[in-house]
Amino acid sequence: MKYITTVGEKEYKIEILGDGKVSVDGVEYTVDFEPVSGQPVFTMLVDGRSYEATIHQEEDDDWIVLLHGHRYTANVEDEREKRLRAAAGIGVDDSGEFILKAPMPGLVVKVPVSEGDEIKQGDVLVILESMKMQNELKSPRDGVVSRVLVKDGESIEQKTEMVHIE
Amino acid sequence: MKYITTVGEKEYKIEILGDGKVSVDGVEYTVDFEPVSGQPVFTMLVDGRSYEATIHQEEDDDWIVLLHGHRYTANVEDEREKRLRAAAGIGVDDSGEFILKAPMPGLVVKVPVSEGDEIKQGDVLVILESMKMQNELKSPRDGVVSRVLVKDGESIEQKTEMVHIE
Amino acid sequence: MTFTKVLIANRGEIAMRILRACRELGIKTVAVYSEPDRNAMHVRYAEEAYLLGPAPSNESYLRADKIIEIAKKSEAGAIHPGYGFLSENADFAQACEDEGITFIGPKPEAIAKMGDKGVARATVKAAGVPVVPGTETEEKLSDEDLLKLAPDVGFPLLIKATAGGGGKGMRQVNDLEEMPAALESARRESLAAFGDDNVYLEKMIIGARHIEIQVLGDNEGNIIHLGERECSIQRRHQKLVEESPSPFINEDEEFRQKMGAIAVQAAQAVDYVNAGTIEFLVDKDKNFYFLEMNTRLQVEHPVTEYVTGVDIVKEQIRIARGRQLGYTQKDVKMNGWAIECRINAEDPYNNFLPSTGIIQFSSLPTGPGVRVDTGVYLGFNISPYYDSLISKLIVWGETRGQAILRMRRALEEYRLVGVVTNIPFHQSLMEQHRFIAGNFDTKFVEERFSIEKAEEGKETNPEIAAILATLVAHQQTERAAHIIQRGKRDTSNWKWVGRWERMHR
Amino acid sequence: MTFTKVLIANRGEIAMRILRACRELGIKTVAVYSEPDRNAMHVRYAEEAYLLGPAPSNESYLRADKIIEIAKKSEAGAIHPGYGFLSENADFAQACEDEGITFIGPKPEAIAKMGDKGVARATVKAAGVPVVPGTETEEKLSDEDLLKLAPDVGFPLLIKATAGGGGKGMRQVNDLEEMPAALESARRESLAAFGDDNVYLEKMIIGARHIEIQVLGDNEGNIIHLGERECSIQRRHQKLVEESPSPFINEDEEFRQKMGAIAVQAAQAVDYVNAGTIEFLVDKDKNFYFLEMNTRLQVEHPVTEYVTGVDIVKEQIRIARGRQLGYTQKDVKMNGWAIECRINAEDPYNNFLPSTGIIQFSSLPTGPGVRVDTGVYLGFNISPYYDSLISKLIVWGETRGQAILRMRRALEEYRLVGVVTNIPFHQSLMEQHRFIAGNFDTKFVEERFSIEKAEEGKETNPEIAAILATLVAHQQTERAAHIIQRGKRDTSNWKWVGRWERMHR
Repeated sequence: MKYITTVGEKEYKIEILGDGKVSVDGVEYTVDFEPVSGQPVFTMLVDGRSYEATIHQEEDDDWIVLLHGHRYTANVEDEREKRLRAAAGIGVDDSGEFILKAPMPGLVVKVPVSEGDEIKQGDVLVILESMKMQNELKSPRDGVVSRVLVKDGESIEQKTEMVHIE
Repeated sequence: MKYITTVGEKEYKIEILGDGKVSVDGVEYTVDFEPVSGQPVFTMLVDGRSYEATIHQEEDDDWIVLLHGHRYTANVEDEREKRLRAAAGIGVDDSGEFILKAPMPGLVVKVPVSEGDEIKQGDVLVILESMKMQNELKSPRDGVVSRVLVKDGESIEQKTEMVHIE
Repeated sequence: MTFTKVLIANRGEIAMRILRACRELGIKTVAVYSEPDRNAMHVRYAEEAYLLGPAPSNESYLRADKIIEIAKKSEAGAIHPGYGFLSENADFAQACEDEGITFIGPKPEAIAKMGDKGVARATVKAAGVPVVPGTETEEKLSDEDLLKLAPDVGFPLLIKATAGGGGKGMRQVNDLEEMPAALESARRESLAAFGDDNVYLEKMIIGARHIEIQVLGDNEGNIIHLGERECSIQRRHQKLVEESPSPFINEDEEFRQKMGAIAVQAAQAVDYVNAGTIEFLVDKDKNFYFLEMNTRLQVEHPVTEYVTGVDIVKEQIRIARGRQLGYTQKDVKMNGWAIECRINAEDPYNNFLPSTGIIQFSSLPTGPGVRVDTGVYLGFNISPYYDSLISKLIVWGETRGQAILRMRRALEEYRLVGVVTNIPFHQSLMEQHRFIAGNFDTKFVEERFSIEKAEEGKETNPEIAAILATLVAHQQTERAAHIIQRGKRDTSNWKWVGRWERMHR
Repeated sequence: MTFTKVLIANRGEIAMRILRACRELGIKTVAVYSEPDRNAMHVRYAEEAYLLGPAPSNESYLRADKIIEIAKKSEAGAIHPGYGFLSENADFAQACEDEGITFIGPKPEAIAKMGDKGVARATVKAAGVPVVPGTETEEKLSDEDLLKLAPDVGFPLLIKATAGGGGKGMRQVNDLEEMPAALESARRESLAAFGDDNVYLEKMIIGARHIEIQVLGDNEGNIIHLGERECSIQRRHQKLVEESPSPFINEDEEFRQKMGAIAVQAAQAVDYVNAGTIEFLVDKDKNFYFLEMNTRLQVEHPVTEYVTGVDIVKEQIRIARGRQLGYTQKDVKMNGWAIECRINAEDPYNNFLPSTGIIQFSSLPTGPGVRVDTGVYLGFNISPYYDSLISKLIVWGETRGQAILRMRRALEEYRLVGVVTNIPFHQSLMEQHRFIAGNFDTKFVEERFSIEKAEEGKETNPEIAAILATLVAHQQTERAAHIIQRGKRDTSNWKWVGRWERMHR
């Protein structure tokens, strides 16, 4: 099986060759890979180097790899799927709408933006109180506020849509 | 559902009444019973008393309950099953053969008994070396050695039959 | 005062801490819990447990009436409030007293006096304790009064809520022009948080450290201190790392004893009984100023326990039972160095945004010199209802350097899946030069520390991460394909899962 | 002597202990493992890991040649042998030296001298150390010689293998008539275990305690002791509980220093370098006799670490790096009390029969004053190939009483499912009056302690156990009935299992 795996900015072409062999961008490695007792813990030996990582999948299908105190977010795609998807022109859509959803249930303390506002990356969109803390939720990019769906003092559930940015 | 549960020498008639109600030998209790996160750990509140126990099933179907540092072995039987079984005359067979099986893999150091020996409860039947220790395996009751299936110096697997007592 | 059963009016790690102390003293325990905490460790650990109500604190852990009712019903002779919730509520302490239940803490009067920051400042100042310069009055001041007094206090200054705590109702003001708006918002926030909009002014001490002194007092008027804790590593007035001793004081025993003696004076000023903490701001020249007194057990008490060998919670219970202090000031010696990292469900890469979720895997660090205080477990749901503290990781070393190295080791061993934690923040901090040198003030984390910057140049291994993720994803795909023919599925790697599944069906 | 990478030639908890010390010193690590240990903690924790061979020790952890080859290949400058396996093998220490690899332990000559019990006795006796009276010769003695010497030694006496350890090749003899048969079986056992059938005679000291002294020596000839450990709680010469200080010595500092000084003399007699332990038998009148020297790290070293604050493993590594001792005798102070319980996979209700199996659930005690050293984890297979030690539970308290109460608390918190453990034995012991009074000798467990008797009259709750078992069985039956209509099954209680299952498919 061939996969395209993206970690950060970098893409790796990874092929599972069987018999403990893996090729990464054409270089072959012998890996001794084992899940540990059905836990989300994995051990891998490569050339005597020992790697232990916890690995789990996020809801958006990315894999979170915690390895030696560093957190990596990895996107793994079947090469064939990816090719098909690219051909169909899906994905790579940077111009679309960004929707800020509540990362946790809480109380909306303040919405410092209004519909029509021009905003910059890093501007605070919503202040949400949860776990006894006030949390500033910021915009990941420049844009215009197209919709504001919550108001000050409102109690909301996790994943409630709060603000749309276009 | 009605059950007959035996702990040690004592038998309890337990009926699950639903809605958190349980009757034990005719006395009704309200129990708040919860497994803890899919682990073999259980919590139960009865009249404000809090009980936490680990509970798992042995291969012979008995339940091992570890509660406040004490180990209980409980046999739980469906009342109907038990009645049927009793009617068919199964079980309660103290006169049958006892077979000593290896509780773990190991090396037979010595078999101090021979076929035909009369033995008493507590007599050593086999000395088995395992985990760097020599372990004396004793007879649970009086009887006569009917078969000896292992010999000194033999390496055996777990559950190997070693000695029969009649 | 002679009780043999204690009700613990709290949850989480601190409930566990108190339960353990009771267990070691042979005292029976009663837990209380909110609906989502039914399976919590403290419920399972206590001898008795009673439901308080739904998740929100004001319907459960803040229900003083219900807690007292449960104490009476279960015949608990004493209540330990832990920290937070009702721990600094003078009315609750008074209600306990009225019902003949021992409140394991100070007298209601001491709580009330120290709870009003204005009264507290005036009280300790009268007792000869230096306070941060500011508006020296117990009376309520109008905006007009405050605008007049501000230039005398000097800029920059802080507006603070007299009923305050945890940074709420607090505003930094750099000049007179900013004052009116800042006053308005501080009052509004204070009113919302504490039902009281009274505020006062305090001069900003630049480059200050937050150093606090642990005190213990018994019913016979003996008060001792257990040395200091350094708590300058904080973010938005939330402590993140604490240590004892303070690297700023370290071997200056004279300075330690001077601060300690002043702290004891402050406690004496309110006839203090039981465990409490005097917080100070300390400037570069070793001038120190009373900030406030916490009239309860602190989150960070374990670092003091590690270096002094004194079990503060057991000592609290002994004092509440009417015993004399088990120690004189001379008995208290600090040995080695202890550091605590608060492990929070917060994302250090995303503005410390709190995280919620179910703990899917947890493996705690163990071995020499490591202590973990926690109330969470595999399957526990980190909910938005309570604070984000997952656990406290405390280490001891013979020297500060050894303690830091041990903390690095312990952080590396800690495994938690299911919720985002601030462990990477602590890991970066423990490698940061200024932290290692002990060279930081209370603004350090906000102004001088960035995890992204700290991690720059750190050796990473994205290729290995990529291989690992791919292998796990690959295996998942293979398993999905196999799942139809269940009987035949590959048993080598997944043997355990099979066992586990059988066990639970 | 300047190494930056260490190979750990061991497994289980002691491999983890050494790995942690290396990690805290910034030293790189190399693990070695047998086939069934592929997923063991020490393999995952180390920076590098190499396979030795199949499960049996002589094909894996005893393969000196392979271990040295791996050390060379991985450029490890030193080898730490832990305890057991190759730790007291003089040839292995010599082979390391020959290959330019630092052996973290004493010189081969010291190992060899102390390894032959006859030579050891003669050597220390010559240095003025009292030995248990017996056959005082380094030569091999025939049965005839021994039968002649026996009456001089006096009955009861012990026949012991000169190559011995762990109780193998040891026989108690009460009179001359028993001698020939006992000699024969002792020689046979010794030959089988050590490849050597030489034996000697030692007088039995009645009512003796086993008390040992930890020593540390550096390359410059400085040798200090770290006080004593009480190890009289044993069964078939296997230690089960250790503590420091010894309740028999306690506040008799003069006696402690006397034993300590004699222990240092014994170590000096073989130019001892690194960590070692001198074991003594102590009779009621405080006469003490050299028993043997263990030329390695002991299982029970943590109790000494807890009370002295000295990290013995780090100190071993520093010494091996050629550093001077970090302490003088005067620096060593004992503070408080530490107790260790060895948690073994053994059934205390069934003649301590070893148990094997997969750990299905594990929850370690935590909180103040508790340390757990272990190499097992959820899913680990306790196999018959290695010893039955699951973990070491060590607690500290200000006094012995507090340490015992804390140990009770910690034992109660410990949860292990999947393998039978001796935790109930320790729980009974910690409540036994003679143990609490410190009134026991090495025969105590075998002759005076029975778990069944200890549990008589203890409050039990069979009815609650019956209800619990019935509810679990009932739920299992219900689930079995539901499993056909999978999509619909009850999700309230079993939500988690569902999540868990999804996660792993």
